[in-house]
Amino acid sequence: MNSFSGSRTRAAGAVLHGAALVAMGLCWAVPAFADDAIRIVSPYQTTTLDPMRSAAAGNIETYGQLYSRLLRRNSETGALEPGLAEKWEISPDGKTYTFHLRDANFSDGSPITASDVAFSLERIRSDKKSAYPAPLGAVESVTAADPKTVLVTLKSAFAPFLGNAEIWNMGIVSKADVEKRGEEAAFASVPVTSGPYEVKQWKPNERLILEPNSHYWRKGYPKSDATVELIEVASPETRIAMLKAGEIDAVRAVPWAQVDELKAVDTIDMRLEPSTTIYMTLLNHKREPFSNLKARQAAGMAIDNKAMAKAITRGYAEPANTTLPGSVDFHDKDYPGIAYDPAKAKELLAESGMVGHEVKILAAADAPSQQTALLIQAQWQAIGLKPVIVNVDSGAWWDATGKGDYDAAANWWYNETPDPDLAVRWAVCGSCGSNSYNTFYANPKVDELVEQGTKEAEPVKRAEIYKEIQKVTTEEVAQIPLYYAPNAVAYSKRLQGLKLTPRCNGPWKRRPSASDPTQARPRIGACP
Amino acid sequence: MADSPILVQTAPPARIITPTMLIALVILGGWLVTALAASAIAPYDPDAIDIMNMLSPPSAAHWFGTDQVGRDVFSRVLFASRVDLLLCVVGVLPPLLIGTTIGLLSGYFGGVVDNVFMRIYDLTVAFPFFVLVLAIVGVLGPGLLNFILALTLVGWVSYARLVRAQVLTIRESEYIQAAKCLGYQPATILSHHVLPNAVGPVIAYAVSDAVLVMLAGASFGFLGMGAQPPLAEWGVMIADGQAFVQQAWWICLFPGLAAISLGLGFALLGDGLGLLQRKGVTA
Amino acid sequence: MSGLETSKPPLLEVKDLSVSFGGFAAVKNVSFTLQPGEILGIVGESGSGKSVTCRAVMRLLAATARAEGTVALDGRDLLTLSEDELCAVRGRDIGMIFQNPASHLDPLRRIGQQVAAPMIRHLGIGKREGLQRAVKLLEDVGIYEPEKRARSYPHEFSGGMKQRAMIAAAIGCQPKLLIADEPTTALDVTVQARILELLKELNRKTGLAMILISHDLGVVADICSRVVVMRNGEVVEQGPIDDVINRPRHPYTRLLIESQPGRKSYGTAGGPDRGTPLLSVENLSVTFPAGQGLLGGFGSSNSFRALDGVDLEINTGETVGIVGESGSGKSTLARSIIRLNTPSGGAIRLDGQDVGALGGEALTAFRRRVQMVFQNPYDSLNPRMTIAEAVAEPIWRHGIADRKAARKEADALLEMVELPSSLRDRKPQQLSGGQCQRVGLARALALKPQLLIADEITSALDVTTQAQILELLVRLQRERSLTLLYISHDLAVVSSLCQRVYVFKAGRVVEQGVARQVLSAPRDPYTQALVGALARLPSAGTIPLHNRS
Amino acid sequence: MSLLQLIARRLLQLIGVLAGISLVTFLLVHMAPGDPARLMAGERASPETIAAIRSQYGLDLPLWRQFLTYLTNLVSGDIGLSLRFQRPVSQLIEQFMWPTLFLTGYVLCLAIPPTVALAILGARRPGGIADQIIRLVGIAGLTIPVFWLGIMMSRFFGVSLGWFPVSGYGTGFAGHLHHLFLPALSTAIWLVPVLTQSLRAALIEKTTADFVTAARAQGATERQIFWQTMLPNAVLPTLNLLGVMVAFMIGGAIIVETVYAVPGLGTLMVNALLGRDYYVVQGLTLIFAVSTVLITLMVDLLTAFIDPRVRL
Repeated sequence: MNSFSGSRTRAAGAVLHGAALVAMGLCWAVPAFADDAIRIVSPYQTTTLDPMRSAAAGNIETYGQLYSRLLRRNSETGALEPGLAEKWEISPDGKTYTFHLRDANFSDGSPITASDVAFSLERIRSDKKSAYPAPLGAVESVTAADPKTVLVTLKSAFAPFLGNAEIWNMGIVSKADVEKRGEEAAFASVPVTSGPYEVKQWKPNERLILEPNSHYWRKGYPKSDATVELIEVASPETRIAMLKAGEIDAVRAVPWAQVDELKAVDTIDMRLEPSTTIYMTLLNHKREPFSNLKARQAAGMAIDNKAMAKAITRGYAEPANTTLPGSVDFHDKDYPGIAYDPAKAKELLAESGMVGHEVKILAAADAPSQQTALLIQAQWQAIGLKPVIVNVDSGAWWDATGKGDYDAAANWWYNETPDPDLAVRWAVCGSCGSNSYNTFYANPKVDELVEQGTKEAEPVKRAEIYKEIQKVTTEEVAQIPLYYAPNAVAYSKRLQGLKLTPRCNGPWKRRPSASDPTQARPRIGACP
Repeated sequence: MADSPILVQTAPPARIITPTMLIALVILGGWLVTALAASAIAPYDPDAIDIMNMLSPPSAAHWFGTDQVGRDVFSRVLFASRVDLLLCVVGVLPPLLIGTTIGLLSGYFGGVVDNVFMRIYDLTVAFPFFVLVLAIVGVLGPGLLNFILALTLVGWVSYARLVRAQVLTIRESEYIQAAKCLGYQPATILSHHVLPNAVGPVIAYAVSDAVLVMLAGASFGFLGMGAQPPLAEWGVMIADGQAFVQQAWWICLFPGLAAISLGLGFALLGDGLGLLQRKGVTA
Repeated sequence: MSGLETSKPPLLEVKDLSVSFGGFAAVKNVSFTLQPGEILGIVGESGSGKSVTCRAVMRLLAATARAEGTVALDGRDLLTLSEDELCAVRGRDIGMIFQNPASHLDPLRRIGQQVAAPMIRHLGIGKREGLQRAVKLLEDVGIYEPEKRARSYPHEFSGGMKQRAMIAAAIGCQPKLLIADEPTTALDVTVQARILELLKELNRKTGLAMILISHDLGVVADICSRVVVMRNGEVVEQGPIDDVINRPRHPYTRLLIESQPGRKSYGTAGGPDRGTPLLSVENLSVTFPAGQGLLGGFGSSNSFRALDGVDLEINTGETVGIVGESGSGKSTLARSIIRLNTPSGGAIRLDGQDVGALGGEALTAFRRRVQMVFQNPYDSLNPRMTIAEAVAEPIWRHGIADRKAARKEADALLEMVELPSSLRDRKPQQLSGGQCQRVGLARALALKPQLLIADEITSALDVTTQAQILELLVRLQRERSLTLLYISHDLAVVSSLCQRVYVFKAGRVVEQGVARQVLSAPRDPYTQALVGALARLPSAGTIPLHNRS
Repeated sequence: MSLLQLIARRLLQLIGVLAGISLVTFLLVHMAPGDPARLMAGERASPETIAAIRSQYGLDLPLWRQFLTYLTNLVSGDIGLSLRFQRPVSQLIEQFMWPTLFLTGYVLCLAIPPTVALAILGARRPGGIADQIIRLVGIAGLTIPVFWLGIMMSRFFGVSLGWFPVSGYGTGFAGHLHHLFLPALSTAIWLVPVLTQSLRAALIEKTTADFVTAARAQGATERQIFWQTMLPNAVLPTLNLLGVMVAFMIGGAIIVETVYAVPGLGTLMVNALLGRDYYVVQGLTLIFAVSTVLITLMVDLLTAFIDPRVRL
């Protein structure tokens, strides 16, 4: 009660000042920002600073800035390069990885040791609260051989392991700090970090202010001394308006409709960066009509994904031909995909006996989801289904898809690594814990192929395996692939003046971050 | 006595149809005709998607342009009037009926009944409207029907308060005492003597409430909680158009203007009715 | 007329004053003069234009009003003054007090400030001095503890005190003229007498000229030297008070005089029948919870006793009067009899049956036997119903006849109360107050009650109408052999109508007895004060009764 | 004494209201589909992870147990911890409260002077041309959807003309004023007609009040009558309305705050609802209720201060 009365007094003061100033007039310009800050706006929220705790997009972006991993990926070439691990050896049987750590320090100045690495990886692997232990699913144990050496033992040989060790949640945290402050407190506001930045201030739901970590192991990085503000703004309109007004330096997830316009703006560098994102439509295999193969095929053929890609993304996206993202390794570029053939679709639907069946299309409230849902609805209506769009927020979206209480849901996902292992496990594997991305698609043959792909080290053979997976799942219409979209990111050219081009390892140059429905925020977030 | 002080004696003689009322009736009548004849007037099917003709600006072919999936905005604005007019009526009636009943009982009988209702008033009033609607819609799912339900749960309070205040005065009036003295049943007194005299301001309020309902409908359609796609509704159209307002201002502008004009019709009607009501009381 | 009038220039001369609102002429060619030190009465019933005339003098009418003619104060025509000049005259040269002092005082400001305001404004004195003078003035107009009272707000004053405060504010600048618009109408008779006394004294001491507007000829006769009688916006007669009262030339003046309560005895039917009483009230007490503020009844145990051990009897065929000032509990008694109040003690018996214990059929039967007519003619009728519907409703609701027959019966009843059949489909707002009161009577009689309670049924009516209603009441009582309980604040009316009378004060019966005795030889001091306060026309009874239309 | 009684009574009432609101909110948010654990852990989280999080935060307990725990904490003055951010709800509210309060104050500053001016202008000659225009514009103002106005204004003034920032709160007092101008203006445009109508009606009613006639008869000039007599008497209903509106603005800031990306309580509420951050929703609802009751209390006290007839 005390604090409340205090705040009221202050509020009253503010009101009085306001009155005085309003009377004087409102025509002055305020510099939009101080020059020592780089402001990046994204729709995604930071909800936790513990790299183990979340797989949500805003957090992934943040983890990249705060925590170093054993390996890092070269942003130019995409190749894996040494991170905290200066070098590593793989045992001949492919089951033991020995990482040799470089001399590096946490942001509090303490050295990063093997026990920190072991502690961090072990949490990710076995802590119950770990959001995404899958990448370390093959690991049997992580141990610190000496302060500079980490031994990782796998259950069996696992080709993509190194790639997985680079994934966003593999960030190394300080064991001593977590044990000292406790798990919650250590990450509540200012964690000890190992990455290029440390937290200056975190205002949940509003912005995260980062400042360079003076103990970061890559000397000369980050290249700017500027603090970085990750600002959360839900409405794409507002984000663009802020960029145009010069209030911010970079905008993620630029709406397609704005791309052309922004390209024409002198002060803005509008980039379309390749991504592993695939837009697709989930189908619920658990219930009619899409438990029926012919109905799924009909639904797939009814959709003109070339036209949709052109219409929705203004031609910036490629039509998708398989269930996997177009830029993952072993993507089968030659596969013809599902042909657009409404007549055949009608026929197939008639054969399936699902004509006039109601289809519940779940739609999150962002503009692309809405557009996609509407277009799908119209195309399915044309072949004789009875599609109904149901708008939900992300909470309800996950609830409904998780329970299988839907028939179709337009969405998108991306793969964290170029290796397709995690992608297939996520999207089409019925026995990998993801229920094939809540579609409940389950084909034992595919599951078998997924396991083979993991174990196989030979690239040519792996290519065959993943080709087969793509063929089977696309033919069976596990999902309806729509298009492969680049990441549309707009930068203020002011950044170049600061010699912080997007191509260097600046803070904003993380891999295009996850765009998942968790963060695909419904209109309520986007607008008033 | 041109410079004599203001001493308002009497309002100008009451006419049933004042100019503002006339304007109101013309607007409302216009929208009613539009709603009924939407299919005849509209040049396009409001739900027809034209994937190659998205976000095209107003032109001879599309007077109000097309929206993000190539639908004709003009046709959609016309068709949406059906939903919005209906929303105004259906959104007002349930809170009106419930609120009036509760206000009558609460005001007339007083005592425990009144106390219980007063506490519920307090609760509802202190409850942030949006949270309640969001939560209700969250529990029951989005859609117009659930939206109206949520609106009713909140909206009855205004009516109940209004009626209660009226009833508190009316129940002290001598004609109610006379009715009691004549041995009429409480139900008779309430329905034949209290209600007819309490209902005037309520009707006037209800008409202005229709504006608020429409705005709320638009706001919540805007928040994804009103009409479900592809059903054309002005709020939803504005909401969907917001993501494109930089290039395609027409998607937002026209539904907004339509909503304002319908709101104006109701507001003017309510204003006129309120004026009549006040004159009727003092006359 | 005496020669004095012409010898001295008049203080105020109103000449051919006409006021119209839109097309409606509210005042037509009114002329009169007022000499310094004189008290002029303007008498008329509602709608006669007397208030409009005086407001036209002060130019307090709405912008829509058009006033023509001349209103000369000391030779200066007020109608042509500019706004600024007018403000300098108002409150300075002319003071004004109003009918309802409660609504004419600003509820948000202290009495002292309000009394001081005109002096500060006109006399150019400071706030402090203004307040000091205000205290003095309050003392002058008879307010006790003026220092303390000056700090009170209007709502803390009684009606009489408010009027005194108004007077204090009006006379602070020692105006030449005081216009008093119905200054005592809203007040109890004893208070009225004291206020009139105060005005007389002011006139005597300071030579303040006054115009006293009243509907009550008695009041005017009490303090005025000359009188103007108005009707429908015109002056029908004017002259020295004695001439007008004793030798009225205009028939309307005669009607006014003759309608004065107490001028006539109505010789009600049936003498007191000393058998078992029809209605007996035994030791009746009624309490109400104390007034509720924002806090409600938060642990407030002190409740207000509206009736305190009242005993009363009414015999069949009798007319019993109840007299008392506001707050004396007389209406509470009426409401208790018809069960709108729940007594906290004692009993009410009709034919020996406890009324409070009635229920079901017995209650319905009781409702038919006892009916009531209410005070406010408009408020007692449902504004949404035509008068015929209102009268018919009890008949068919009680199953005495079907709706059609009830409608016929209602027509008969309305005829009985002398309402023309052309009015039957009108709603109450379209009728005059007297007509509404007749409807109220007809409705009460629809169930053919034995006992009729009339609660102040004429207090909102003009005197002439009042006389007519009383006439009607008496006739109905005779024709239908009604027992009548007549409640009024007006001792004159009660004594002329009733055989027995109970005098109420603060919830108790202070005196009872045969009406004429109570009136002529009151024993209780309060009754004596009541009787003394009656503003009666001089030399009553000398005027021949005239035909009534 | 009576003042204390009033406050005591209001506090008692507040406790009842808060208890009711807690229960209703609790049931509503818990009944809504969606799982905070899923939303926290993200899309790839395994069912085991979700279960672990649920059990850590006691989300797997029966509802009544959760509510009981919540109530127990509440009684001891603890409104809980945000599930998402692991911060005390009170801290979050403190962070987001200022923009909303600032915006509210700003709106009042923008709305009250024109309200008074317009109401006076209208009431000066009721039915006159100025009055008719004010009345009609007022009616029209009421019918403009705030969110639509927000979108249009931010597009026009913010983007096309670039006069004002279209989002955020800014830094420093001038920054706040600059950033919040459009949001405050859109809200004020909606608020002014509401208040004007109320004040105008009250003023017109008071022009025929007996005490105004009396003041005039005592020689007061029209100016004196207006400022000293009419306005104080007419302002009370509008003051009450204003109280209701301020309470509504604090609780209903969702629309305007989201249109303009103002980091205020409305934004916090939307995000908490979307993230199913139960205790933040609960805490905010309580804050809104408390502010409603407090504002009503302040209005009542002010009313009592102005009007001696109102007994506390």
